[in-house]
Amino acid sequence: MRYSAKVMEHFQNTKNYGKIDNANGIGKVGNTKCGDVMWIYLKIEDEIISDAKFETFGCVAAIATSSMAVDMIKGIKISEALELSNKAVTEALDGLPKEKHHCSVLAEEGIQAAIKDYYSKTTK
Amino acid sequence: MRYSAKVMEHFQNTKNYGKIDNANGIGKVGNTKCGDVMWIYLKIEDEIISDAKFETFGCVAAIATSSMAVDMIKGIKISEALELSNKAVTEALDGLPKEKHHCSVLAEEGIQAAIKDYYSKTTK
Amino acid sequence: MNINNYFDYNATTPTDARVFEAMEDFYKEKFHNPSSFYREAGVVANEIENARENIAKLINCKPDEIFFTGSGTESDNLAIIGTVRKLKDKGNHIITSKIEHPAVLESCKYLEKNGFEVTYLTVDRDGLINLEDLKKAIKSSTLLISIMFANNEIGVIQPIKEIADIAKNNKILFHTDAVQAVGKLKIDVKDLGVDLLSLSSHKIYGVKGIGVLYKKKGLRIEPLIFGGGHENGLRAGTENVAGIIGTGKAAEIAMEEMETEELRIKPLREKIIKELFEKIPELILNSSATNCLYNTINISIKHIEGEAILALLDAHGMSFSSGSACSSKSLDPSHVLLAIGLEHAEAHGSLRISLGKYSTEEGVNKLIEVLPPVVERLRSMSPFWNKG
Amino acid sequence: MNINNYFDYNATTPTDARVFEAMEDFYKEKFHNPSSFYREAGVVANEIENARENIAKLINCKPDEIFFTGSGTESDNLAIIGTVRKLKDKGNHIITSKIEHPAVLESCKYLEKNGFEVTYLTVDRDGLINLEDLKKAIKSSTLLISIMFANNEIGVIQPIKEIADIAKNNKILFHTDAVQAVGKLKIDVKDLGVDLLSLSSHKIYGVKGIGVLYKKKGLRIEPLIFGGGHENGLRAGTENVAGIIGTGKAAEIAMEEMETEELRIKPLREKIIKELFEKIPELILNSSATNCLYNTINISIKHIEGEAILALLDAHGMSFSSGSACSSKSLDPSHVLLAIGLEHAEAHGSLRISLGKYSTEEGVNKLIEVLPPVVERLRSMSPFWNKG
Ligand SMILES: Cc1ncc(COP(=O)(O)O)c(C=O)c1O
Ligand SMILES: Cc1ncc(COP(=O)(O)O)c(C=O)c1O
Repeated sequence: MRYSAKVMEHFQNTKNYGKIDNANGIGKVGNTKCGDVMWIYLKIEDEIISDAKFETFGCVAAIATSSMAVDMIKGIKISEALELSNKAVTEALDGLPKEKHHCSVLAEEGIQAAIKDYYSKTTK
Repeated sequence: MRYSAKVMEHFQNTKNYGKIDNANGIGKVGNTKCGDVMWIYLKIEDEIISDAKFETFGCVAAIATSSMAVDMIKGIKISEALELSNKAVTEALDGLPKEKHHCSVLAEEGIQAAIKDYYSKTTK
Repeated sequence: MNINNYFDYNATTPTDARVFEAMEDFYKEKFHNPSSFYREAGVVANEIENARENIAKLINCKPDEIFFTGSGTESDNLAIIGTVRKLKDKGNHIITSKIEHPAVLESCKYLEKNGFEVTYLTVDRDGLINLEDLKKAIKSSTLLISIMFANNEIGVIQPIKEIADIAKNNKILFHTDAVQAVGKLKIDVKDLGVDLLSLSSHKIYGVKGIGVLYKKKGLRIEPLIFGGGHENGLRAGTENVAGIIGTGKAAEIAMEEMETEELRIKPLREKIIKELFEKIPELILNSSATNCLYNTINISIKHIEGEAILALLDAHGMSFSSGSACSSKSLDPSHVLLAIGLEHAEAHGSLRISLGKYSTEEGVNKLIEVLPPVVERLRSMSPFWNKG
Repeated sequence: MNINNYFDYNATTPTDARVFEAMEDFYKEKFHNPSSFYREAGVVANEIENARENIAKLINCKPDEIFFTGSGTESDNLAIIGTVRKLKDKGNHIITSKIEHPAVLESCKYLEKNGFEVTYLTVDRDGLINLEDLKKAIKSSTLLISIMFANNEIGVIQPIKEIADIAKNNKILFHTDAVQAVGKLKIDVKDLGVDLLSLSSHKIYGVKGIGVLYKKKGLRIEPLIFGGGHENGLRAGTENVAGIIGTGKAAEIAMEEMETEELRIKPLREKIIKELFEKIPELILNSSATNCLYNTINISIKHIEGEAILALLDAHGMSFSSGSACSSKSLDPSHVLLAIGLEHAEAHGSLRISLGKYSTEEGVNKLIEVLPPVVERLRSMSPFWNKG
């Protein structure tokens, strides 16, 4: 199998998916043309990400990276979440096939987009 | 096997080979470049071929056609022997592979050359 | 693995046990080089000719019109590249379709880089080419038409006889990639009037590594591989003897069993379509309802992606393929699904179900049971699915 | 057939029983297409990579420098045609030798018809090329040197490292057809410095229908067959999985057993030469006494013709080959034997004895017993033999 056991584990048993009804930061990245779309929902309280979920249209790697990324930012500070790199996500998944690299980039972008959305809403 | 049973039989059990010491007609045809040389020895008495032998450097088909041709002209009249065609030899051998056609032609030529040799000697 | 759960017969088929049995001795006692002189080699050479005859019977041609290659892909390449190179003084134009296999499309692209011109015909929602388009595409420089018999992804069957007629009327050669059609459909190259036809052993319960090219007698094309005069000078290299023998056996079996297999498989296909469409909302049927291989189903499952579907099915031990980009090596989803007019997202979310000799009711029931919850789970993760 | 009586290992070798065993499951349980998505396909893909690794070890390269093709012939074609087509803007000249296999010679002849220029180096009585001739043949337009490692007919081994050095010094690529050398000689492509090397599975107790091309990393050549991206884009077509697995196993076995086999076979070869020359007058040894494969003997038996010899030996159940025109399909005898300076008649009367894994003392004794009367009988029919 070309995916690591960790990837498959996150793909098959992911639980962080779905909407957050009162999310105050939502990031929408990717496009259907390339086959991967990620929506990241954040609930941020006192600069802390108290809840995070995702909705993903995409392949195994897209779903696993969304799941892992969301897992990694739950309960941490925004400033820390902004520093989460695609590399860190990939490593946490014990690696990704080369041609799936863009999925981890998408997860990073999704989180950044959601945080940006939060700031754009709260600073208004 | 690409040769008929008849060809193999004549190749393996040929007996008409060797020189005839007092041959009065000898035909030498073919060349080593192409890989087939036939020498036909005839002993002719009263226009009848009383004995015939061959020596052949060549492949299975060359040896079998020499053997068969010599067999077919033993004891017959010169005039009849002159009519022996390569086709008749080939048929008597139950056919030859296409690319071995030239061997039967060689046998016909060998006999004609030997008879010509006989005439050139006797008419001198 | 459980063969009941294999739904990817268009990707490859298992070697029939009788085919394996027929080959076995050619790895053991009968290992001789068929070009050699001795008796044992002659036996091997004869067996190759028997295999050739069996394949000739399957498509109704003469044995000396059958040439063995190393794959269906090689047969396609040889037919196309070999033909137009031979005829290059007479023209430079090729007509093919947008939904051909990469073996055809990439051959054409290579030729485009080398001075040839290629027209890629569009297809309709069913995947059918338009015969009027074909006629219009013909130029005085057209050397070859190459249109596949049946498509590997959506199963659409083209009007081969009509295409052959058009080719003949315009004195153009006609090649058909029949890799997916042979062994499933009754094919008579003489009746159809095709000049060149490709098939592949591993799609008809033979073996991987053997393709066949039918080349009409008298037609001269350029080889791709030069050397000893094997295959009547058309494809040099010591023959894959066991593979050829196995392919001959596979052809013989296909002749005998093709019709009863069709009768057995058709209802399984119908059942799958009926039940999936009942149980799963928002499906698109990509395989033609009227001109389709009886073993092939292609659906798009809206709002989710194909590789993810394959992965969850794989976790159930079930094997399928998809036209999603992720299951291939490119970034674009299936060129075939895009050509019949699907949106990118729909093409990414496709599932190909292809049935075959060892497909059973039991396997089909499992598919019908397993797929709906798989779809439901992935849709529940999808931003596009209205969980309303 | 009795394997003791097989003396034609250079024509083909039997599949090793362990190779067959390794392949068997890939016709049965593991039939999946390695390009497919599911687990079972991944297993097959991994096994292919294992096979690649075993072959890489045999010639000391990296696995990603190994490419599978459909025959040794195809590997030769791909190496030569693929290289010069890729480099055609930089030159058009190829250097090879007169004693190459038809796979190389016919590729070159094809290229000559398509704008390339080829120098065919002559060889000496042993079959060796002259390195000074090689240097002189190099032009600014030279793209490729292709010189075989060991000759299939006479077994002569060329100075590959020296040739590679000359190529490198002149910035020319170097391909070697090592079909007869691999599995017999220890080969280290890195140490030798070759850029491309061909081998064939059925010459190393593997299977017919699989060739291998070693292509040095970074070197770009044009494919011959286009389609799906198999073999890293160099050779499209669904992989002959079982054949590849078998070839990997054959390579593994060759690694282990090559040296002991050499020790076992060498004395058999020596015994044959010694005894035949003692028992049969007017023989010519065509295989080099100093630079020859340890399994190959080539003799000319003066005054008689090769096919006739083969036929009588065949009647004893013994299998050999000959350079006679009659045992091939052309009218000329072996181009190799003519190139080393034999007369036509001598070339027609040649016999190749090639030994291998299942050669035994018993078989050798039978050969020594059977050949002299066979020769005597044919000579007794020959006009050139002085029966005096
Ligand atoms: C329609 C079609 N053409 C060509 C091929 C290529 O055949 P092969 O896999 O033998 O190279 C395939 C199968 O992959 C196919 O489905
Ligand atoms: C030296 C040499 N090169 C190339 C080949 C061709 O290999 P294959 O038989 O696999 O096509 C052979 C064997 O026939 C050979 O002996």
